Amino acid sequence: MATKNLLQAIHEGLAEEMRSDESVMVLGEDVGRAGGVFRVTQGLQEEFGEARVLDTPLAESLIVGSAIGLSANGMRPVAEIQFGDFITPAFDQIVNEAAKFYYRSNGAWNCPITIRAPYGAVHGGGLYHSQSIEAWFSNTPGLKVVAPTFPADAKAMIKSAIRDPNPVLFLEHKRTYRLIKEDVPDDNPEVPIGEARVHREGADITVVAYGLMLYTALEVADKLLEEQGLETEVVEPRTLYPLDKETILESARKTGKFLVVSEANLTGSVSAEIAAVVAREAFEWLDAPVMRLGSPDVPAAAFARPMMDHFVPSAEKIEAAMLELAAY
Amino acid sequence: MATKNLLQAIHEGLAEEMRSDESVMVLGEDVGRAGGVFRVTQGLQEEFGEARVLDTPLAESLIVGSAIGLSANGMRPVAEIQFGDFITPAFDQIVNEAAKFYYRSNGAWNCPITIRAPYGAVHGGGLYHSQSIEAWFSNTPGLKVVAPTFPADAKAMIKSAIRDPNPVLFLEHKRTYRLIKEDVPDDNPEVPIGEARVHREGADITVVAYGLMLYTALEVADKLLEEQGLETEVVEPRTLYPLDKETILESARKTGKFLVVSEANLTGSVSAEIAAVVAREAFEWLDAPVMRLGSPDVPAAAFARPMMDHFVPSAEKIEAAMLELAAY
Amino acid sequence: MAIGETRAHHEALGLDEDDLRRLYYHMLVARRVDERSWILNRQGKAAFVISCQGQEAAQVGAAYNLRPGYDYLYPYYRDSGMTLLLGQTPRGQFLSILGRAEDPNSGGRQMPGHFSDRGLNIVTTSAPVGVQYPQATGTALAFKMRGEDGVALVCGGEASTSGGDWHEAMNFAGIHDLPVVFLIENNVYSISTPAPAQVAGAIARRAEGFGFPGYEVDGNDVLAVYEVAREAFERARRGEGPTLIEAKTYRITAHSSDDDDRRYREREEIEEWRLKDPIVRFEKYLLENGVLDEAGRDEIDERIKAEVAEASAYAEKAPFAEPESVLTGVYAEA
Amino acid sequence: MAIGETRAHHEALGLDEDDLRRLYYHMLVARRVDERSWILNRQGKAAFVISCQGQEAAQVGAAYNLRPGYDYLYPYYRDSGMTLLLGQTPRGQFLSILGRAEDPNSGGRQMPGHFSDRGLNIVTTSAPVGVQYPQATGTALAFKMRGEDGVALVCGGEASTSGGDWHEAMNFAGIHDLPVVFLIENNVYSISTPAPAQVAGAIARRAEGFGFPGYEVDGNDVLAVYEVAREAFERARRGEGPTLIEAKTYRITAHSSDDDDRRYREREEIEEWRLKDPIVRFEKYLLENGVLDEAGRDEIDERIKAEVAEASAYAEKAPFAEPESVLTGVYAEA
Ligand SMILES: Cc1ncc(C[n+]2csc(CCOP(=O)(O)OP(=O)(O)O)c2C)c(N)n1
Ligand SMILES: Cc1ncc(C[n+]2csc(CCOP(=O)(O)OP(=O)(O)O)c2C)c(N)n1
Ligand SMILES: [Mg+2]
Ligand SMILES: [Mg+2]
Repeated sequence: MATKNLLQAIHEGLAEEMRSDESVMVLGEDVGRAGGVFRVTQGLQEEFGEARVLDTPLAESLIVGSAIGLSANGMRPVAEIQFGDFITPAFDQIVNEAAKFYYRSNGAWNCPITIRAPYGAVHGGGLYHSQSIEAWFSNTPGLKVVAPTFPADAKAMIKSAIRDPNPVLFLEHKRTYRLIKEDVPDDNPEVPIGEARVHREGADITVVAYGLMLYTALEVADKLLEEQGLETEVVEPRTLYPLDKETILESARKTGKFLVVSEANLTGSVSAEIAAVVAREAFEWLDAPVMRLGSPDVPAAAFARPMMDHFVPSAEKIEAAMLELAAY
Repeated sequence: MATKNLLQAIHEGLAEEMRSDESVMVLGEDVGRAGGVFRVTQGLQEEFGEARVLDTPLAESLIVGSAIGLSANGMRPVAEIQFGDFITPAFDQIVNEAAKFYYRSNGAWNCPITIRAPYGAVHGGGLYHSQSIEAWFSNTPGLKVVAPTFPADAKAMIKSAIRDPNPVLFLEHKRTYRLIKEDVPDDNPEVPIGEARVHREGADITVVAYGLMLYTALEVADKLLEEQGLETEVVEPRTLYPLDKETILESARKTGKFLVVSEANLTGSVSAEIAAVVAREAFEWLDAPVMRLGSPDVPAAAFARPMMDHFVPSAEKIEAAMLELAAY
Repeated sequence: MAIGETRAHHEALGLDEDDLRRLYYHMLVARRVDERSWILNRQGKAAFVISCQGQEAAQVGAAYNLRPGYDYLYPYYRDSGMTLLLGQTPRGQFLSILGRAEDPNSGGRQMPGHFSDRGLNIVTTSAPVGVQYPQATGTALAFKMRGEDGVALVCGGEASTSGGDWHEAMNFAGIHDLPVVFLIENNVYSISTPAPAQVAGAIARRAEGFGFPGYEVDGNDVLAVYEVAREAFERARRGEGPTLIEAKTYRITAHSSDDDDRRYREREEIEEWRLKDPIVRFEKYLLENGVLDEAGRDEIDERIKAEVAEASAYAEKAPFAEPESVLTGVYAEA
Repeated sequence: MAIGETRAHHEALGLDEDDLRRLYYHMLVARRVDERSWILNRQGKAAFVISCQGQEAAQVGAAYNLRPGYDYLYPYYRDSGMTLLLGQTPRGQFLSILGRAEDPNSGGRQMPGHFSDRGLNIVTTSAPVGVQYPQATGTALAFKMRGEDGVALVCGGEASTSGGDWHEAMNFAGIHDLPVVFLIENNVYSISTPAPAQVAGAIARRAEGFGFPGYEVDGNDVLAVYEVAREAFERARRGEGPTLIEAKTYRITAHSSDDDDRRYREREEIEEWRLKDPIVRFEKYLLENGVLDEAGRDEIDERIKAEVAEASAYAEKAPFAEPESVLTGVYAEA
């Protein structure tokens, strides 16, 4: 048992899988000696060698494409995309290839690959080291998209992803890499892909959030409980595609007041799907409009700090939205 | 004045723009002598020459990327993607480059390109000549996504797209290319990007649809009026991103019963955004859950005809959804 | 090497008469299946046909080096000559063309030409051109990591070299000396676009820039293709790395049954190439070298035609999958 | 051509002493701006630095052939040596590094090194490596379509040749003989990844496969780069098509201020390359050829340092854009 941050937890999950299964390997840009630009894979090459921790050329389509081919020949590759913003050249290999391998071959070939990608706005990152990329991939049956936030979940879910017989896109919010530490026991419980988590129960309003926004939402929820006695139920999807609709709907039906917060540009984001599901299937229970809060519809977070801070939904904005909702 | 189908209308819009503006050009795979696999550009090379109607290599990232560079040097290129399913290699150039040119340069550089792409399920097309690709692009500020359905609209909107100083993704549903003809007058009125169209007014329910589903919805609306006196308001977004929220909301508020139908895989589709907007901003007017109908969450339409027909939402399914809605 | 006569050198290649007859048989079976597919299309029974015709020598000559079920094949949509050689059957091909439940490639989900066979290590293919190249390098890398001598053969038309995936794979294969053979079947057209508007310079020469050998070969000469491919396979098995082969050939049919090639090419050009038909050429070689006589050839053809007729008839009667089956099999279960 | 001494041949190149001083001045100004940026970073004022250091000869030598505001430049993030030569200023560079409202590239929206200047035809750049290549071919094609003799210069590191975009652009440029010059600044590393793990074969040799010339040049020799680039520009202006230039150079600093290069390279290697510093080498040439004396060199350096200090001070005092400004300018108005 030890306390670990998100980055360490993912590292540990990877290392343990590599130890227990020789077919598990890591590939990506600078994952070897450098240990990745965020150091998630630090030390893995020393332990597992240059072949199983492979520095690839700068070519994302190749990274994912070769991972597919590795998996077709018995390996369980974990491909790292250095920044989520640069996953775009691999879009074809992910949505047209990996996601359709199983279906198109009528079940003969599957594609057990994991693609890790850091996402989200970070100071100094500018337009191209900041994007929330989940919506690009959440209309693609055959693919799974997960975005755990807490370290213990992340460790468990990187293992679930690696063991999953399907392609899994594993998203890591950059600003949460070192944000908190928590106990990650050695016999950490499994977290299956597809299960949301209720972080705190509450009867008044529901807030769904993930990534950095989840931490902020939890803080605001604490504050509003203390200050105003508002009981907020906070639900983390953990898996963004396919969604755990039941858990989300259960909460929406319970509180009747629903808000989904995400850092993505609001329009066309995954929160649209979440809102649409609630609007359809919890309608009779709703006491207020289904609310969403996201980043404004501009390309991405800017470089200059004051500009970036204006972009990402702040605690103040989340609080205002929660209070607006509660007031219905 | 002449009656034209969708394909002819787009062709004519292209030809007229090329005649009136020398900087307008067409590039893509097989657009020249062959006139495109759907014949939209047939005859253009004869009239405008090999340079302005350019057969490119089979490389979608190049097609869009070179269009961007052409536009940076004074041209107004219209890039054709042979099938929407193959736009994926150009994803990076579209969402990271074209869409961000203007914003990232603080307004110094813009990117007036049009990207045409046929989409939608078609018999015999199988998984890779069938996809509804609009959701991939409808979370990207800086880009516009349009999907006109009727010939006169399409002719007007291809012109609007070409003249627009921003990148526009112009989607054409393959099964509607030759489905209907309508009058497309020579002095066809302009249709600005960003404006929805109300095809028929009605007080009972609202149906939003585009592409093939729009035709089906209109037919079912006629039938239900005749058979049951149900008054359906049918709204076509025409532009999918950014949405004409006002027109959609106005209708939702009027009828209080809202259904959006699209051919895309339901989860994560553009109809999620439309439903979310209505759930948020028309909540007080709603008499029923916000309903959606789409294709099932499977990769895409299958090759074998009976399988494909099971995939695409049928008139029966649309009728059932409309009746379910009306019954609230 | 210009397109010319088939060279009389099978003994030098270590091929015996059985090998020759096998090569011939598989070229011819691919042709006859293809011809029959067009008939089904004209009869309104097959929605779509995409042909191997003209490329049988390149396909059979190269794939003859594969060990079925051990080496991996990443074919492209015209490579029925390869998949039939490896062990897929005419029946399977017709089931696929007609989209029936028993279609071995996809159960009717995919268009014809989207091959897949788990047992034969034919990796499931799709339509986006070029995606197979990075995948094949990954498969080759897995062989290398495990110290096995397997080879990945990956194929495409000349236009498949225009997309980035081909290049990324060439570079990766070169860096790691991967056991992969790149076979480009340059059939002069990409739908309507002729090679000069598609390919700058020369495909075969590009291998040099990646530090491994590239060969241009007469793609209508089955023995020439076999020879250069054998060299490539042996090189790969020795752990020396990849090889690029550009087989110069010609697409005799229209791009597909949806295409009308009169828009963009002259009939004379096709007729010229018909004279270089790889099957006719190989037949001549076999006759001249006494491997076959006319009667023997006719006997093979009759046998094939009967087999094809039976297979086609079987497929025509075979049922479609249940429409509802499209809803299942999206995710593999653990 | 191995990395060696700067060859005494400026007269043969048609460069006079003013040219040489201009080249020198711009190499040095780029260096001094870069050095100052690191200080701002260490002081906690600049969030991010990405350096040109070591590559100034390649950048200034190549870009000296551009006609500012007529030809187009697609630089990559290290090319401050080029943008300063074309007419961007140290002040602009610091405004960009500090993300201020007046940042000429993006008004503080983008990270440093994402150049843009409409007046100078420096096309707005981004972070995804390699995207500039297809764009540059489009720009070159527009020149060709209008019968103008403009040239597009497009640049990247050696790792930018690993992605498909580079290759698609090379092929397209080769097919249409486009007036584009591809400059690869091969500085041995892609972040931590050394060139042998990034590049198979040899970059310069790849041009051949596309039917146009490719040159490897000592990238630390400003005159050698100028010479080969001049040839390339002239070729392009004559309508004869593209050229690929691989300038062999070295990244003296860490990849960026976020990188710790001790994880992956030896200090000795860097020290070795410092001896080949392109600025020191060119200085030696100028001194030996009597173009500059020590006093003259010091005078230039002092002038530059004063200019850099002023520019940095200006930028430090300059305001940020309004936070709300992030909300505007998403779409251009008709
Ligand atoms: C990425 C992508 N773009 C476009 C297409 C449409 N398309 C299918 S085959 C083809 C031509 C391919 O030509 P080539 O590679 O020479 O193979 P050939 O058909 O001549 O054998 C095109 C453009 C596609 N399938 N994938
Ligand atoms: C498509 C893409 N993938 C990854 C990155 C992250 N990245 C930024 S620079 C770089 C290395 C580039 O190396 P090289 O091209 O040699 O240029 P150098 O930095 O050495 O000058 C990487 C991997 C990126 N910017 N874009
Ligand atoms: Mg071809
Ligand atoms: Mg480098």
